[in-house]
Amino acid sequence: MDMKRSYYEDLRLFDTLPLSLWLGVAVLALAAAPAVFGNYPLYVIGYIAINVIVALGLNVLVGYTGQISLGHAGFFAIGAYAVTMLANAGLPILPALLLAGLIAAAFGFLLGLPALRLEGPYLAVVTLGFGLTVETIFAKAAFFGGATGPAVPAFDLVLVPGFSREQNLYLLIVATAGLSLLAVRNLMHTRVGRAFVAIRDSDIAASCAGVDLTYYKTLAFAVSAFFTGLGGGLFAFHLGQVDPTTFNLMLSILFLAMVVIGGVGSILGSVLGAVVISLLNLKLKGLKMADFEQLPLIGHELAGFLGRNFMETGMANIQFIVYGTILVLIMLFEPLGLYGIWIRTKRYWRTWPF
Amino acid sequence: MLKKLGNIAALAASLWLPLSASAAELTGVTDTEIHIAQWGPQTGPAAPWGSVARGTGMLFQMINDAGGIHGRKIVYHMFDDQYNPAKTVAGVKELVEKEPGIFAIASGVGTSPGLAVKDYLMERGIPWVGPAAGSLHWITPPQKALFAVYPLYADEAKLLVRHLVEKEGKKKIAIFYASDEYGENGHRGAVAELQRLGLTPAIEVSVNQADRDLKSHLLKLKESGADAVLMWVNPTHAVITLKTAAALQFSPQWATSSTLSDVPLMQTITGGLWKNIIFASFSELPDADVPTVTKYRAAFPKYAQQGERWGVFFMAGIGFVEPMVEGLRRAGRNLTRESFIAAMESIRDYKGVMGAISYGPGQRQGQRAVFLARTDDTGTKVTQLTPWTEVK
Amino acid sequence: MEFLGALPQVMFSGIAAGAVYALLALAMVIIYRTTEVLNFAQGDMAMMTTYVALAMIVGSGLPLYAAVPLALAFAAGLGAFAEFACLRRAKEPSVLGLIIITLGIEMIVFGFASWKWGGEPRDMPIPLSPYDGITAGGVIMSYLELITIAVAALTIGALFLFLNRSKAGLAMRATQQNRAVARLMGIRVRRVEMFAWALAAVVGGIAGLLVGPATTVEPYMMWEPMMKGFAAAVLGGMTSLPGAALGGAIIGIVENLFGYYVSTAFKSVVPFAAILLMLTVKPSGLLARHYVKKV
Amino acid sequence: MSALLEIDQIGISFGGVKALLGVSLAVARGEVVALIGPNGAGKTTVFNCISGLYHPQQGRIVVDGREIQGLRPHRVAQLGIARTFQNIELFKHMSTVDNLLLGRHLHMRSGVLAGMALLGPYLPAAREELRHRTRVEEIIDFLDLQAVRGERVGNLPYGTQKVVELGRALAMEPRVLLLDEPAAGMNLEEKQDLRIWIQDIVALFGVAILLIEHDMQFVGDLAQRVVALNYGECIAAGTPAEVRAHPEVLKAYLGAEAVA
Amino acid sequence: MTALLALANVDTYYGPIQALRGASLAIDAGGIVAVLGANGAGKTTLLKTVMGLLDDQPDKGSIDFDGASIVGAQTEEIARRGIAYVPEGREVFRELTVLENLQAGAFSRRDDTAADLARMFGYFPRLMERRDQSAGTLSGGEQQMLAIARALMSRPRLLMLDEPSLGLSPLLVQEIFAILRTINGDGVTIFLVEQNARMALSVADRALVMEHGRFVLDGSAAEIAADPDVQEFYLGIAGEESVKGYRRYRRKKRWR
Repeated sequence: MDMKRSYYEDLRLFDTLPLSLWLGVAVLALAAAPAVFGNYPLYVIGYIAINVIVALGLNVLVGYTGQISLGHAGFFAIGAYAVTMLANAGLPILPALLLAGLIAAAFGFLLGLPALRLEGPYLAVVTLGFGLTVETIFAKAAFFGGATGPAVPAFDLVLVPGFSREQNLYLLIVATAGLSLLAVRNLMHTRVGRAFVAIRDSDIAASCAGVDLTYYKTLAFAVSAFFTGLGGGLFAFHLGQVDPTTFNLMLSILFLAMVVIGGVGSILGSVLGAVVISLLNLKLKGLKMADFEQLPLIGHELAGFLGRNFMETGMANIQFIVYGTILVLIMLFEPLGLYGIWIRTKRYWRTWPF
Repeated sequence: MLKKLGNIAALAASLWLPLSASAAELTGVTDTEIHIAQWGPQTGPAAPWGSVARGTGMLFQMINDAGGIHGRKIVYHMFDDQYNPAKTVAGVKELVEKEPGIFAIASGVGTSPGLAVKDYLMERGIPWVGPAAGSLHWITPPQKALFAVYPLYADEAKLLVRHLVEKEGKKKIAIFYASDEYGENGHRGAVAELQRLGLTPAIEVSVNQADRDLKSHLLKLKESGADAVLMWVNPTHAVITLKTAAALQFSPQWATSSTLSDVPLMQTITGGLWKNIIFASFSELPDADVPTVTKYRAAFPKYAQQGERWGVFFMAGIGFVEPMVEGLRRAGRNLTRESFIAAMESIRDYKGVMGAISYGPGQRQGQRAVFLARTDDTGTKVTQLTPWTEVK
Repeated sequence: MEFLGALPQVMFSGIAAGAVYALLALAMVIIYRTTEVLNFAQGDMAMMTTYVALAMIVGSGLPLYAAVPLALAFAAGLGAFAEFACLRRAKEPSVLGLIIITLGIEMIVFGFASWKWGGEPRDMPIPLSPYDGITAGGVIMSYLELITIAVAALTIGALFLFLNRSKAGLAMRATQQNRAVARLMGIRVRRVEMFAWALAAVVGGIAGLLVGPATTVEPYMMWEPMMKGFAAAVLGGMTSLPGAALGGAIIGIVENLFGYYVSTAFKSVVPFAAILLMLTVKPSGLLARHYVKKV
Repeated sequence: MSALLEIDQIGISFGGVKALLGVSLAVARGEVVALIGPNGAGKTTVFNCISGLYHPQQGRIVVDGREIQGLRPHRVAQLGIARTFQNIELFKHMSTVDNLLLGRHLHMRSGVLAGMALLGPYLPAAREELRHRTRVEEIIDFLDLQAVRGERVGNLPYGTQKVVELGRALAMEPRVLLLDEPAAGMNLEEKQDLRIWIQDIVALFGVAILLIEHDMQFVGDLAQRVVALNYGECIAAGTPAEVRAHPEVLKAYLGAEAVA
Repeated sequence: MTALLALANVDTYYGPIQALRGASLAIDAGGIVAVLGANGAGKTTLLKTVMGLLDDQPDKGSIDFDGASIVGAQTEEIARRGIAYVPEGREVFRELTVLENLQAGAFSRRDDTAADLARMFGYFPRLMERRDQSAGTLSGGEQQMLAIARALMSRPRLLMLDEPSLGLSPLLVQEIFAILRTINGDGVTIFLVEQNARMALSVADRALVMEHGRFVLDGSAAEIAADPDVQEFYLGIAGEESVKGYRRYRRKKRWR
């Protein structure tokens, strides 16, 4: 098993050859996508990639440092608004994005201060309040464009000459997601990330080992907010709109669900969680009466029963039932989330067919 | 092992990402079909507005049953976006880029979802008729392919204020508005009109979307001594407003927008408090005995899904799209987006269930007129206060 | 003078609103104390209860006094079922995992109610005119508000007595503190937990039945009260029943004072600012003890 | 002899309950001092005061001439004070190596940006990681932890966890080592291993060790001096034999059995 | 006569680790039985297995209490059949008062508990003084007393204790063991698990030694105390102990 020849191999990104190969294939496929796909798949991948960035950021806080946040939509909004307003003020897009992340990080730092002594439900309420406050302030202040938000400037960054705006934007989003993945993964393997995890497991021991709790807890908030803000900034261009009501509690909960469903404290989990929740979000559709009619044997009876007892106009709501059931089932059968399923699948394949 | 995983991954990918490399122009028109799309929230908090999109569906069904338009049936792609712009964009892009594409967008509920796809549609020249929101965004600046029907919220507010001051003799008018685009537009229009009349609002109170406890709002309105309140909120807030006002024994003259013009609904959900309300209406009343309305009302039981209600929003879903159908008819058998837009521009004073609608080169706001009406003391009978009126 | 003239009225309005928050806070506290689950489905379970009552009144023509107990019985069943079918099945649950499970339950309940009854708002008929009330010292108090406050107070009192005086209450408190040891005492903790969920669903359901007539009945009717209830529970300390009641009242009063005297625009977020301030002083909430981990 | 760690008349009370009343003791470089006393006597409280978890209301704590009472724990750690805990406070979800590397936290420098940028073995953060990894491996060899190097420590047996905790404290390269019941729950064999290690640590690194322990034999074998506490007060101090024979100690702690 | 508690070939797993390997044991009503063993020998697992506190365990084997199998029964049902268990580390209900703790102990009973309360306060007068104090404020020794009294409130026929001496000063340990004697005299069978072998042997009638999940010695307390291995490994009775210990250490190093 342990065939490593130097300690660096523990730090290396891809510890096995097949993994490196597969990651290479994935990178190539993502890079080639704009040449092959139309706008819509690029939009979906972009949406997923943005959520991957946010899930990574939130996982730094929730998974690795063990703090809960019900207010990350707030950082997401700050990122989106900051990018929009900076770009409107004439800043080029890349510096605007970076700056937006940093502004979000600054707010993360501020929120981290009162959060220092809080945990569990207490922290949940404070972060919840933060998210709502951000949403309300953006919606109310004329400076921020009021109820419809400021107009988002056209995305004019050209990464590959000859590509359309959508293709360039796609590349920027996916590249940012890739870099974020690397950055978070590396961070977690070095001194700062270790301190985050240590705080989660035992803050007392960490502080007695020289970890400054105040600094690292607020730092975790700031790092988490940075990535979330970055995601928000990309989202502003991706959707072409910043509407304050988009950044509501539901969005914060969605982010949290990504992290938990994916697997708390796991990089791969963040990716899987973001992919699954994003796809559920975009792809889940309600059923129609005809879908029931088509069922063999019981179809007609069932449709009749449903017609008598339920609103046909409300049938689209079945998607909520499906969504909720999926969340419950994943958590019931795999508390480690999709990451846990992944581990098991890997184990299963390794010993297959025995 | 890796191969198997790879296969699974490829399979999964193919499910979600249908290869649509064909960059050929998809127009959504075939020899026998015209593909038309609409989004509308069928689930979530905004679900009550979803009946607009279902109303459109009934209109198309009726047209198809009557033989379609110039030999083509309308294929209606309605999807649920939950009033979430990210989903609206995904749904529209998917439909537009999938064979055989989308010819035009019918209606589409909400300012925010509409704004999210507006540029995308306009860049591709995809016609869009009758967005279901009375927003200025659709016509500033006018877009070649975007034809608005819904009268501006601000115009409704102006008419109501004018009526309150000039006909009802009200002096102190308070404005109670939702803090969204709809509320802000109504608020702005009302303030402008009051200013024109040399008045200032007695008080301006905004209400957040999520609030369900409106006691302090109502106390403020009451304390202002207003004798009339312009109420620019959604139906739920209207109910809470009236119930809270009753509890506080506050009874001004209420005046409200076409969004709340569904009298039977409002009467039911307020528990009978929808009395003596002045409201603006952008369409004929659903129970009006005019031929444009009765033909749909008669057809309703046959086409509507179980659980549907013949109300203003459902009917508006018909009304917003009637001009599009008219445009399709005028464009003739040789249907292209160009010919359709030209046909739309030729529409003058078209009268369906909405007010009169006219377009022209450079004119994209089809309907400007609304009328005012009032419920009686029992809340069941409606009397029209003004004829169809345009704000000049 | 005129400025403060409305103060009693605003305070009364705040207490009436706070009564509902207090009930929802209590429901959350009951479940959190017993099973350490933050139940985000509480609000929608209450919504469902309200719809059931409405369906019995409007659909089946039952009188209110029959429909309400039946609806509450349904709530108890719903709560117990949620515990039995979902929460209990969780293997090695993490706090966050449990939260996600309750969110899943919330979605299922929301979807089911919207499917069954549609998204349009409805009216909850009660044999009480919204205009009726009494005026005392310039404060207008509607009967509905008075009933709301009275019902909340009675519920809180009864719960308090139940938990502190009855054997079942003792079992609940013991389970809350140490589940494994409670089992060693012969306490059937699974029943206790199921009972806690049922009890919480009933208390939340009462809140729903009080919110319904004052507003509208619709699928998302409890989202906002629920959020405030959660805030109230935390304000009071998350494990303390009197704390939850107090927290509810404070939040109701604070937001009404702010809404009336300052601005309605930020009314709904002001309680959170108040909580933030309070928690920086007392990180465990008003009436709960703060346990510092010992090493 | 000047002591490396000196505690001078510290006192602390919690909500009116006096936990410590003027406790004094001193530990010199290369010395092992044991703190004994019945449960609730305030032994762990003394440790918590030293490591900055509690801030004594009276008295001084001096390390190498510098007063440290009132400093926060990570500042205390920076001054070279490491500790273990009575009920094991390991980072359960991290591997043994990572636990020990966290012990190197103070000696490392790389921050967020350097950490994120770790790409090849030549970037500063990676170089630093590798350097400290070498140090950690030395400790792993010393404490015989090779077999559990990559295990999550939460899955290790109790006795091994105690050793990992000792390793983490050692990784900090402390000048003063505080051990809170290091032998509790260990069998005789493990206790003997532990004793040898502690003796080696003193001999090799010249640290000052302050130790809380109930096992009087263990204490007698290791400690040069013993301080006995009862109800927050020093009741005896001296060599293990002296303290064991002290009448106050017998009365409060060892009871009649030991007298017999 | 059937034994009060009988285990036969019990296997218990903690995840992948087997903690009990075919443990068999029979306890007759009446006496005090002590199990000695090093940390990790499986003593606590033994008690937890009996109480049904480990999910899906025991993996194999039978456990009978008073002639009826209790394998697979819920912990609370086992408790209701008459086994009381005082877990390691006391685990009182910290936020309940002393009196409420005792009432919780009597939860499964429907009859009047006043007499038993009086009896407990007789055993432990200090609890009487603190009856309205919350249990978290008690000292370690008082908490241990409360835990024992609470367990006795259910009128068990078998009282199982896990390390009652853990973390207590020798003086308190003596006090508590003396009370255990009294309780045993009042008719409660006691089964205890201890690392403090000397103390346990001084009070027990019968003792067993556990190593690696199975019993290796069984006999009267006196026999066990006289066993040379027990003397060396558990009682630490040996001259020049340090030197001997050092030798053992070297030997161990070599053999590994």
